[in-house]
Amino acid sequence: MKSKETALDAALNQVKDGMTIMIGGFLGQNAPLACIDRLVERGVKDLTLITAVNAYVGGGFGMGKLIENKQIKKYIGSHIGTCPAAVEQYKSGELEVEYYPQGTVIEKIRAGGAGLGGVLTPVGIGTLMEEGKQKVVIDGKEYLVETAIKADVAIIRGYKADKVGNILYRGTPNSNPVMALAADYVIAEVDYVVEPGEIAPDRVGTPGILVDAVVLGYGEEKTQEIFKNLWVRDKKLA
Amino acid sequence: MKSKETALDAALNQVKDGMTIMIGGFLGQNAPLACIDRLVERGVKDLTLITAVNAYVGGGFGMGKLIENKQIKKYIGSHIGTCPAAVEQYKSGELEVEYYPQGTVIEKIRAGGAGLGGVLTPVGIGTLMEEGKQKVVIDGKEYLVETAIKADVAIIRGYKADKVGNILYRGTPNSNPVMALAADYVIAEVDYVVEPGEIAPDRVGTPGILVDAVVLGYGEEKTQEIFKNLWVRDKKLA
Amino acid sequence: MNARELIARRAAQEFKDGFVMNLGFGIPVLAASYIPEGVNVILQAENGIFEFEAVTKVGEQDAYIADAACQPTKILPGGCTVDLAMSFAIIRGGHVDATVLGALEVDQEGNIANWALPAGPGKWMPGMGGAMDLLVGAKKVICTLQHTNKKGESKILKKCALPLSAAKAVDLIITELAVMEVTPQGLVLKEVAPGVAVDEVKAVTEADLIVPDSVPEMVL
Amino acid sequence: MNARELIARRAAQEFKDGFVMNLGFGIPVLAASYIPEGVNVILQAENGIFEFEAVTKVGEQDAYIADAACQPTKILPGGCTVDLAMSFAIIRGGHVDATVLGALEVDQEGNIANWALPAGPGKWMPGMGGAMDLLVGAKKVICTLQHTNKKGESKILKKCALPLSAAKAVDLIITELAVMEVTPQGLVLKEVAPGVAVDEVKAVTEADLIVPDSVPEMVL
Repeated sequence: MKSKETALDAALNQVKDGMTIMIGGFLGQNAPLACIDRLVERGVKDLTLITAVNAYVGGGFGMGKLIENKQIKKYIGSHIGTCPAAVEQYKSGELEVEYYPQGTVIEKIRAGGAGLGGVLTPVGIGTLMEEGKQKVVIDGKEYLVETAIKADVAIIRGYKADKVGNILYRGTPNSNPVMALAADYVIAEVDYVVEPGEIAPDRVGTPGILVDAVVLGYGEEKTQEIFKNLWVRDKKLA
Repeated sequence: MKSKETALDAALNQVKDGMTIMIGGFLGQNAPLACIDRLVERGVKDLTLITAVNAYVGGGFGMGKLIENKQIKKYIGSHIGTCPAAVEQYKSGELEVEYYPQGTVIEKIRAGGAGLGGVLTPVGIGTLMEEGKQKVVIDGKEYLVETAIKADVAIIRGYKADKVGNILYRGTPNSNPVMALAADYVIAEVDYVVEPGEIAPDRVGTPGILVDAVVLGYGEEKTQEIFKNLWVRDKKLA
Repeated sequence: MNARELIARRAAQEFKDGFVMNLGFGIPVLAASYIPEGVNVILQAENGIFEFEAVTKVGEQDAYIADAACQPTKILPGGCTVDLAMSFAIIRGGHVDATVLGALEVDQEGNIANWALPAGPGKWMPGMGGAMDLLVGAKKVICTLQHTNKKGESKILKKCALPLSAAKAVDLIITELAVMEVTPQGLVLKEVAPGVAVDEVKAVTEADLIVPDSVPEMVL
Repeated sequence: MNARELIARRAAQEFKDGFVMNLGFGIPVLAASYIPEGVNVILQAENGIFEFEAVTKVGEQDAYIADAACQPTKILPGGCTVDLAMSFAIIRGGHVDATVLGALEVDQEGNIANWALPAGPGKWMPGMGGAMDLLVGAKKVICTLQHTNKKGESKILKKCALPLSAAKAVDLIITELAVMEVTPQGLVLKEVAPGVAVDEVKAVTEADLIVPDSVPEMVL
């Protein structure tokens, strides 16, 4: 058995200028913060970013830094409003934005990972979402054809991984398990790496066969501290 | 909080002649055996059965009994060969059979439960599966439109449920979690019913909001005995 | 009582016991503070939680659990987490009984515009997030908004001008002046706010309002 | 060595270290007994298990864990369970490195028929199970079958006569007589079984066989 545990930089070597990447997390929560921070330092650029929503409100945190640092050429997701830099760059023409309803984003990713050409959704019928898309009628009802998307690299956030890449999630897994299906190279940032067998088979949220590299992130203690400080700063906690 | 714990017969009153039902399980394993056995006794008929595969090899067990008892008018799934009664009734014209590849069956069910009109799959292109179906071309590649299906009642098998219907699975959950999305009335047969909060939030495989009735099945001890005897009889165990 | 509180209090009356509900940010979340006694609803956070409440005291938070606004959150007994695909399968699949959300504009056919503000030629922001899925998927759509914009112009229109979030999706509109229901016949004035006359509502409503013989006052 | 064992032994050589593999019933499962030393593959059971092995001793079984043939099964360290949608997402999505499965017929274009036997007019049995998904989704498709049917007729055809399971899906065909590869140029004879002459293979092969100058014997 070859261990998939990989040094952060060795894994991030897979992310090259111009690539399409997926990043898990929801407004930065359960997002791969250590990988993102290091990507900012590494300065890889012209990336297309696929994500469910966007950065934590106000910027300066998580994937907001990638956008502030102008490493993202194109954003594919459901919302940019939480990230002031994204809004500014979109207005100025520096950032291309491709919107999909959040439920559609995750289905497009799932379709990409599951070998489907796409899904038929009623969401978006009668709206701008129809533009340039095929429609299919089933029993007299119209559906949009929403095609599959994939990425070169997906960076996801788990809690524990074993050395063969099985991932256990903690809290809300959000988009992470689906993104693990849909990229050529999947990096899982976790707090703990354990031996195979230490995660019970029915506690595995992402099978190890989908994961290419397991990297240690900031760890549990620092993660708790990061969010406590963030939430206290923003008066969500007192 | 109203408890969803329901007497077996009270729950099965929802299954009426002529209805479409889904039954979880894979060759009878992790299938709702107590509900099935009682449906046989109750004699409800002209059912359309949606299931991933079919009965345990050789018949006389699980959903095989429903077919042997001629309660099923139409079978929708991927395989009938394990159930001699199904093969006979299909040949004689008593049983209508609608085949889909197993991965397509589960996607059709998921689409039904997830509010999608269907999915686009490459599986079946160039085969009999094309008959009567729409096709969509994406980037020059053909896909079959496989439309959503739903049931009047889904009968699934979990291990534990809490009183608000959250389900914890043991072993292979197979089609059960997907079927829980895709029926007007969802019956979950389990071995244990516990109080809300006793199943950790991240151990829930099917959210309680999807489940209408929780019924006690044969229980863990008898389930172990049933399968031990079955497997010994068939020389899978010695 | 200010307009927000009034709308929230009235919206809270649409919370029915046992409902699975998804609440937009702002007034809809505020409405949860006014749920009538004896009514228990199951809240969904679209990032993948059922049955939760915000935690606001340092020490009670867990970095791994937050709601769809990234507010630290506690999962209540009987609650659970799911991934994003399941969360939206549940939304789009009709398993959410009601959603309450805001709007920029809403019209008499139940069309709603709530995500797209002009950001340049062919550019819109901030993005729809999960709203379009909720509008299509939830069994009942309740739209809460101020009756007029800052210029005093009606947000209850004959036809939405901004890009739609969904067509013919809204069931009930609640403002600080009125409750209106979208019906096959048109937009029906169901209730007026305490002390507000029907004519006052009509004066600031661009939509054609069907006014029954008797329009009761909201009971707040 | 009988035909089944020979085919299984040769098929086992296609198991590569680290491969995720899905094995059909019969010869493909038998092949797993002959995996070369030092080669570890991750087996998938399509009902939703990765890394497992059969248990055959009373007392070792668990009623809640069985493979896709309902054989009591033990999950090995590093293994896991998934639901059926995920299991087939993984299959169809190209995450399985190779599948080995049987066939009723296979042809020189890589078409394969492995599920539909006539059961009456327009009726077929026993059903495709997960085979069609595997044929389309697995990165490499290895077809193991006896070279001829009971009547001595070739099962390696110019064109399949039975309903197809998938078009142009098969990469490698292994019989008790030969190993053949489906290439853009046609069906290439890669190896013959020990003691079998090329002409013997050609004599019982309906398909057009491309025969290289030198055809090595299988090393078993």
